[in-house]
Amino acid sequence: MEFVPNDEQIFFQETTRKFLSVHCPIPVVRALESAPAGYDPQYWRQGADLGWTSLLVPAEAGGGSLSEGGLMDLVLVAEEMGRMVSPGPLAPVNVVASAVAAGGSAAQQAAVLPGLLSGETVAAWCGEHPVEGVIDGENLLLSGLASPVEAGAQAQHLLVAVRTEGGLRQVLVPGDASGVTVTPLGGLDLVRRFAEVRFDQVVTTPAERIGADEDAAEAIEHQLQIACVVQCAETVGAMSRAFEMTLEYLGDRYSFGRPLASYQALKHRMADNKMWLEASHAVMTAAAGAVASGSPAAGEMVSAAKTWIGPHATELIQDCVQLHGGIGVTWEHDLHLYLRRTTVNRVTHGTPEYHAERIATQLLGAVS
Amino acid sequence: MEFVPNDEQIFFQETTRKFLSVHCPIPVVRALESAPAGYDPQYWRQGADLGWTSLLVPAEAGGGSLSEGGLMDLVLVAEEMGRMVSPGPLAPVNVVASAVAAGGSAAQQAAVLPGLLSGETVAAWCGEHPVEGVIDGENLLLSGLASPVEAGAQAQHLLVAVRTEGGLRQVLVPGDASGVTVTPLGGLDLVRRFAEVRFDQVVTTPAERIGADEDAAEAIEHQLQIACVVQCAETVGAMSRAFEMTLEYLGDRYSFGRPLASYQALKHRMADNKMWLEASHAVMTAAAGAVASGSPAAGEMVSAAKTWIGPHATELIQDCVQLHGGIGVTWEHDLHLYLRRTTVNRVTHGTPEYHAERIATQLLGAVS
Amino acid sequence: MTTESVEEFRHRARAWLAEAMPRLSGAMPDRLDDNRRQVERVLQRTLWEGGFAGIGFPAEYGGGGLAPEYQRAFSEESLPYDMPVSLNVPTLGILAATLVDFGTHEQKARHLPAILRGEELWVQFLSEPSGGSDLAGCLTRADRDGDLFIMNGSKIWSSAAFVSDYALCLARTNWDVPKHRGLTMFIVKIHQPGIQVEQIRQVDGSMEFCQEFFDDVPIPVADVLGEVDDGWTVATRLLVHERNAVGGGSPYTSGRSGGHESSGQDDSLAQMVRQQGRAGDTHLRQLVAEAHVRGLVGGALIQRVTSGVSRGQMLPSAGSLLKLFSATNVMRRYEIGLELAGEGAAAWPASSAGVAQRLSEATLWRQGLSLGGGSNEIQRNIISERLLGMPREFAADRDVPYRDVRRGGARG
Amino acid sequence: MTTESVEEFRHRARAWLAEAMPRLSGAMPDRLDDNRRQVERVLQRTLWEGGFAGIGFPAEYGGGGLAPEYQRAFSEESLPYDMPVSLNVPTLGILAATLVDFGTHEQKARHLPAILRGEELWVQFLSEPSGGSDLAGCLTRADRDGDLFIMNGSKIWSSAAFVSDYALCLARTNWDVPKHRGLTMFIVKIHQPGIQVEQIRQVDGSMEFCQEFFDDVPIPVADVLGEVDDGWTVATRLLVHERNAVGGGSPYTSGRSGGHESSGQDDSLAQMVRQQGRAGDTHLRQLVAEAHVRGLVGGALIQRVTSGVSRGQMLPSAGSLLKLFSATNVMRRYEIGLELAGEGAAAWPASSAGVAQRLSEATLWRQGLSLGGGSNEIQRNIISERLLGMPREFAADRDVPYRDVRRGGARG
Repeated sequence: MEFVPNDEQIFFQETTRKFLSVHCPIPVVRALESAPAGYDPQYWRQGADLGWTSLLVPAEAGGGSLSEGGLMDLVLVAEEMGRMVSPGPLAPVNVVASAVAAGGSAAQQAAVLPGLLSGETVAAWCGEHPVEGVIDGENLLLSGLASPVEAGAQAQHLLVAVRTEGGLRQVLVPGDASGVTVTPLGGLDLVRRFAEVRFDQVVTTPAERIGADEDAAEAIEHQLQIACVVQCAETVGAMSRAFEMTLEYLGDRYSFGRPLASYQALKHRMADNKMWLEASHAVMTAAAGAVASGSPAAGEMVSAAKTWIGPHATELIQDCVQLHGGIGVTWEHDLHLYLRRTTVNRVTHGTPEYHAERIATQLLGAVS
Repeated sequence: MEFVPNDEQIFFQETTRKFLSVHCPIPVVRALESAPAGYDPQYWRQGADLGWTSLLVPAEAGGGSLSEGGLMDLVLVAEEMGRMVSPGPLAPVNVVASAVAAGGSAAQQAAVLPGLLSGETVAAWCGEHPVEGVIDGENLLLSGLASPVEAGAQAQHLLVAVRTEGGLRQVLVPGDASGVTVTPLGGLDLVRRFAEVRFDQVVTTPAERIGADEDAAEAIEHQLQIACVVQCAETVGAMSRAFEMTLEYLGDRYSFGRPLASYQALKHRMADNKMWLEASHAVMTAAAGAVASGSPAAGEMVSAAKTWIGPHATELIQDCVQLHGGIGVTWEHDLHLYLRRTTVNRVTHGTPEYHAERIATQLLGAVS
Repeated sequence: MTTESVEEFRHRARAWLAEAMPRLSGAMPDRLDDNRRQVERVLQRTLWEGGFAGIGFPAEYGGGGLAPEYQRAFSEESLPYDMPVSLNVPTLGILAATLVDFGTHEQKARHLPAILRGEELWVQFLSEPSGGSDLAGCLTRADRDGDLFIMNGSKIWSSAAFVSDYALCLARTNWDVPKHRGLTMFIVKIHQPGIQVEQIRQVDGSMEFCQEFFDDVPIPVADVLGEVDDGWTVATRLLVHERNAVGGGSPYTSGRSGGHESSGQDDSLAQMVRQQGRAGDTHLRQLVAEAHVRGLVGGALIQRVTSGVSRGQMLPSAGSLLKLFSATNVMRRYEIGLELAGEGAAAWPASSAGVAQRLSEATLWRQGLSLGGGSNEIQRNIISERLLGMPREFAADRDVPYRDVRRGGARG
Repeated sequence: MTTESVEEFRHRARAWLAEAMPRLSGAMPDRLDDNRRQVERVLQRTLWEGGFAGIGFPAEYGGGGLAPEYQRAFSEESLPYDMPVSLNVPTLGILAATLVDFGTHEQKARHLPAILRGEELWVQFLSEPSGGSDLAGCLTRADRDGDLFIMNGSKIWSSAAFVSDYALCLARTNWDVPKHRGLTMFIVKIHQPGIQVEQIRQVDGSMEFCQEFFDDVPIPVADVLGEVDDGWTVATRLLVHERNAVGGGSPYTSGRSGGHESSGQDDSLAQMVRQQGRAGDTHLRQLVAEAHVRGLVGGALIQRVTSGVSRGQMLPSAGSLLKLFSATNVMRRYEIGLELAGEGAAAWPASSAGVAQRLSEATLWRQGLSLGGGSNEIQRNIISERLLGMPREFAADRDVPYRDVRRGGARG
C-alpha cells in the first residue's frame, strides 16, 4: 500500500517546513559552512521540540509519534530537511535513540534519552563499520577505526558495533571515553560533519552493552535500514526541490525569444527527471513502509531504494545544473548545495554498488 | 593519422557498392533466409573476382591490393557489405587466406589459396575457441569443440587453433577430415551461418601445421584482430545505412502538420546518434590502421573498437527503430536486418565485456 | 456498497480460487495462439460464474462494484493460478473501461456482461498507416447516411483483431473543423463484410498485430460511443486507460499486471548467470541486481501513481509515468539480457533453439512497449505538458480545417 | 612553404625541445594561478625564440606558416615537456585564430606577434547575464560617436579575464534590425577605465570565470574586427574555432590538447582502484576500461574530424561533434570516478584533503565542459541542423527588429 500522510502528519510536515524556512533558510545554511558542528545548538533544540528526535521512541520512554512506530513521520521530517539542505544530525540521533529505547537498560535510557529527545545532546552511530572487540573478563576491549561517522565529533554518545569471537555486539560509550579519539574529517557537504572515531583498547563494561548479545546482528541491520530510509527521504526531498527550482527557471528564462520550457529536448529531459523523481519517491516510501511494518522484505526494499536513488539523484541534479546553464556551476547559486548533499548521501551508508551486491547475494548467493 | 581513401580505393568501393546493389539488393538477402549457405556461390565468385578475397594476400601468392597490406581496402568492402547486410564469409575467408599466405607452406598455399581467391572454395576460422591437442609422435590429435564458427558448414578448409602442452599451435585441416563433425547452428542473422565444429581425435600431420610453433600465439592474435576489424567495419556500414534511412524517414514523415525532423527531442537524439556513428567510424579506422601498420597498440585499439562499437551500434539501431515507430518492428521493414547483423557482430569475436576486460588487463593486470 | 471487509473478501477469494481455478503449471505460454485464447475465454467464464469477474466494474452490468483494494487483494491471491490475463489488455483495462465511462445504458447492458463472461474480446482501432503518433490526424472517414455511418479507410497496430469480436474505432466525421473536433468513436463489429483484417508479421516472427481495411462498412448511429464529432474526448480517456493498463495501474485488470510482468520480477536473468557458472562475477551480479531493483521500483511506482490518481492528488495523465517507466525498464532489461547472453545470442544449437532463439529475437522487439500504446515520445510530451505545465509543442495543424492540413511525404 | 619534411621538422623539434624546454616534473598544477600564468608566458617566449611558437600561424605575423601535420608532430614531441598549454585555449586556438580570419593587416601585425611572444593573453566577451545560449541576443550596446564607439553593458563567463590583456567583445550597434544583423565585434583592451572585472566563484571553489561591467568604454573605430553590424559573422567563426579548440581539433594549439586531456588517458582511475586493493573486481575493471576506451575513441574522433574538415569533406561545424563528445566523456568519466571513489567522496581525513577534496569537488563541476563554449544543447542543435540538415528550431525573434523581441522573465 502506498503511504498516504494523514491530516495530522501533513500538519506536522508543514510545521517543520515553516520552521526551516524561518530559522534555517539557505543563507543560514551557507553561513554555517565553517561552524565546527555545522549547526546551531539552539536550532537543534528547537527541532527537537518539534519532535524531530522523539519519533522512534515510544511514549513510555519519553518519545512520541503520530504514526505507529514513527518512521513514516520521521520520513516527512527528512524530506523537508532535504528540501532545505538543512543541517543537524537527524539520522544518527534517531537511530541511536531508537536503539536505546529498544534495547537499552533502564539506566541507559535514563542517562541518554532525555538529552537526545530534548536536543541537548546528540549521538553518533558507529554501526556500519564494526570495530574489533576482545573479551576481557566481564569487559569488552574495543580497538579499531570507524569512519566516516556522522556527527562523530559532536556526539556525547557513540553506539558502536563490535565484532567479537562470539559474533556482533553493541555498546554505547561516551564520546569522551578513555581511548576514544575523534578526529573531524573534511567533507563535501557544507554543513554535514563526519569524523573518524578511533578506539584504542577502550574498556567497556557490561552496563555499556546494549541489548541481548544474540540480537545484535539483527539490531544493527535494523539500524542500517533506518539510517538508509532517513537518508533516502532526505535525498528525495533534495531532488524534489532542485527539480522545482529548475522547472521554474525554465519557465522564466527566455532564449531566442521563447521560454526555455518550450524546447522539446528540454521538456523531454524534464519528463524523464520527473519520472526518476516519482520513482525515487515511490521506492523510498515503499522501503520506509517495509521497515516500519517489520516486513521480511525490508532489507531488500531498502537496498533497492539505495541502489536506485543515489545515482538517479545525482544525475537528476546534474541535469538541473545543465538546464540552468553557467549560473548552475557558480557558488552563488544554491544547486551545488543540493548536489553536495545528495552526493554525500549516495556514497554513505553503503554505495549503490554495495546495496546492489546485497540484492545480488539474495538472488545469486554470496560470492564464494 | 586518419585513413583517407585514395581515388583508386574510392573507385573500388563504388564498384563494390554498385555490384551489391545490382546483384544482392535487400530483397535478395531476404530470399536467402532459408538457403543453407546463406549466399549464392555465384555471387561469392563474382565478389572474389572484384577482389574481396585477395586483399590480404600478396601479389606473389596470387593476391593483390590497392594499399600496403590490403587491410584498409578490405575495410571498405566490409563497410559496403554492412550497408547492404550482405551475405558471404568475408571475414573467415580473408583471415584464413591471410594466415595461409603468411605462414603456410608452398604446398598449402598451392592447395588452398587459388580456390579461396577465386571464390570457388571458402574457409572457416576456428581460432577463437582453441581445441585440445595431444602430441602423438609427429602428429597432433585434436579434440574438442569450436563454436560458433562462421561458415563452418560451408568451409572446405578449417584453420584451427590448438592448445598443446607446448603452447598454442595452428593447423589447417579439410572440413571433411575424419573425426570432424560440423553441425549447423540456428542464428539471429538471416544469412550469416554459424556452425559448431567438433573434433574427435582428429589426426593432423606436420604438413597440416601452419607457421612456426613459436609464432602461433601471435599469429592467432593477429587473426583475431583482422576478424574484429572486418566485423567492426561491417557494423559501421550497417549503422551508417540505418542512420541514413532514419534521417530520410524523419524528413518525409509528418506528424501534427510538421515533419518529424522538426521536433527538437528527435533532432537531439539524431545528433547523439551521429556522434556515436562518427566515433564508431573513427575508432574502427584507427584500429584498422593500427593493425595494418603493425603498431604495438593494435590489440588495444581493436579491443577499444570492439568495446565501443558493439553496444553503440545496437543502441543506435534500436533508436532508429524507435524513431520509425511501429513500422520499425515489422518484418517488412528492413531495419531488423540491420539490428540482427549488428547484434551478431556485437557478441561474436569477443563480447564488448570480453574486450573491455582485455583493456583492463593492460591497465590493471590480469585477475588473479 | 459491500459490507464485506477487504480481508474477508480476500479469504473468500482464496478459498474459491483454490477450488475453482487451475493452478499455474510451468511457464506461461509466451505467445498467445488461438488455443490459448480459447482457454482464457473459459477461464474468464469461470471467474464470472464464481462472481469474481470484473471486480471493479459496476454491479449493474455484471461486475463486482467494489473498490480497487478488493481487486488488488484478488489479484494477489490469484498469482498461483492460471488466469485469463490476456483479457486484461486491451479488453478489460482499456475498452471495457472506456465503455463504462461513455456508454449509454443500452450499450453497457449489451456489451459489459458479455465481456465479463469472456464472450467478447475487444480491441481499439486508433492508429493509421499514415498517422504515427498523431492519432487525431485520422484519415479514416465515416459519412452519415440516414441512420447509418458508412466507414472507409484503414487502421493499423490493433492487437489480435483477427481473433477479437468488437472494436472501438475512431473515424473522421467532419472535415471542415480542426482535427480534434471532427472525430467520432464507433463501436464496430469486427467480423462483418466490408472489413478485411490482415495480420502483420513482426520482427520476432509473431503475428499479433493487424491492419484493417474498411470498404463501405455500415455502422448504426446507435453504435456511436459518446457524441458525434466528440470522439477525441472518448479517445483521450481511452488513452488514459491504456497507459494505466499497460503501465500496470488499471483498477479494472485482474491477476498479474503488465507492469510487473515486464519489469523483471522473474528469475530468468539470475538463472542464465547461474547456468553459465558465472554467479561470482561482480559485474554480472551488478547487472542482475539492477534488473531486479528496476522491477521493485516499478512496482512501487505503480502503487504511488495509482494511489495518487485514485485520491485525486495526481492527474490521470500521471499514468504516462507508469507507461514510460515500464517501457524504459523493458529496454534496459533486454540490454542486460543481451549482455548476459553473450555469444549465445548470435547462434544456437538445435537442442536449445526454442529458448535461445526467443531470447535473442526478443531483443529485436525491445522497442515494442516503447512504441505501442503511445510512444515514449508521446508520454514525455504528456508528462512535460500536462503534468509539469510546460508549453505545448507547436502544431502546424492547430485551428486549421482538417482538409487543409499538410500531411507529409512519400510514406504518407 | 617549407622544404623541410614533417619528419625532418620533427627531428629538429625534438632536439630543440630537449635543449630549450623544461621537462615536465610531476603532475601539472590543476589550477592556474597568477604565478603559473607568468611561467607560461615565459615558456611561450621560449617557444618564440626557438622559432616554434604558432607553428600553424602565418609566417608574415611571426608564425611558422606550416601545415597541421607539422604542428601535430611538434605537439607529439612536446609531451614530455612543460608547455604553455593554457595559452592554447582561449588565446591561440580561439581568439588569435579569429584574428587570422578577420583582422586587417594592421590589426594582425599589432597583435599576432605579441600573442606568439606570450605578451598578450586574449579572451572572448560573448555571453551575457541575461542571454544563456542565445549569444546573438546581446544587450551590451556600442553607440557610434565620431571615431569612437561608446560601450555599455555587461559580459559573463569569460575565462580569466582578470589576468588577460585583450578581448574580442560582441556588442549591439543597431537595434532596428533583426538580432543577428545589428552586432559588431570589437577588439577591447581589458584593463582600462570604465571596465570593471569581477571574478565569479565556482562550485569547486575556483575563480577562473569573470563578469565584466562596461561603463562608457570608448573604443576606436579602428578596433572593429570585420565589418560594423556584421559581428555575427565573426562570432560564428569564433565559435567554430572554439569548438575545435575545446574538442581538441584546433590546428593552432600546441602541446597536449583539451580533448585528450579530459578524456581519460591518464592513469588516475586505475590507480585509485589499485590503491583500494580492488583491481580484481570485474565490475570496477569494466568501469576503468570504459573510461580508457572513451579516451581512445575521443582521440580517434579528433583525428577523423580534423582530417575531414581540413580536406573539406566535413563542414566546419563538425567541430560540434568533438565538443559534444568530449563534454559527454567528461560527464561519464566523473560518474565513473564517483563510483570508484565510493565513501571517500563524502569525507576525508586532513592527510589526504587535497587529493580527495579536489576529486570530490570535481564532480560538482562535472557539467562545466557541457556548458562552457556552447552548451551540449547548442552543439546538438548545430549537429542536427547544420550537419544533418534537419529543420531549424522555431525562433520567435527571427526577422523582428531587436528592440521588439520578448526577453523573458525575472532572471532576465
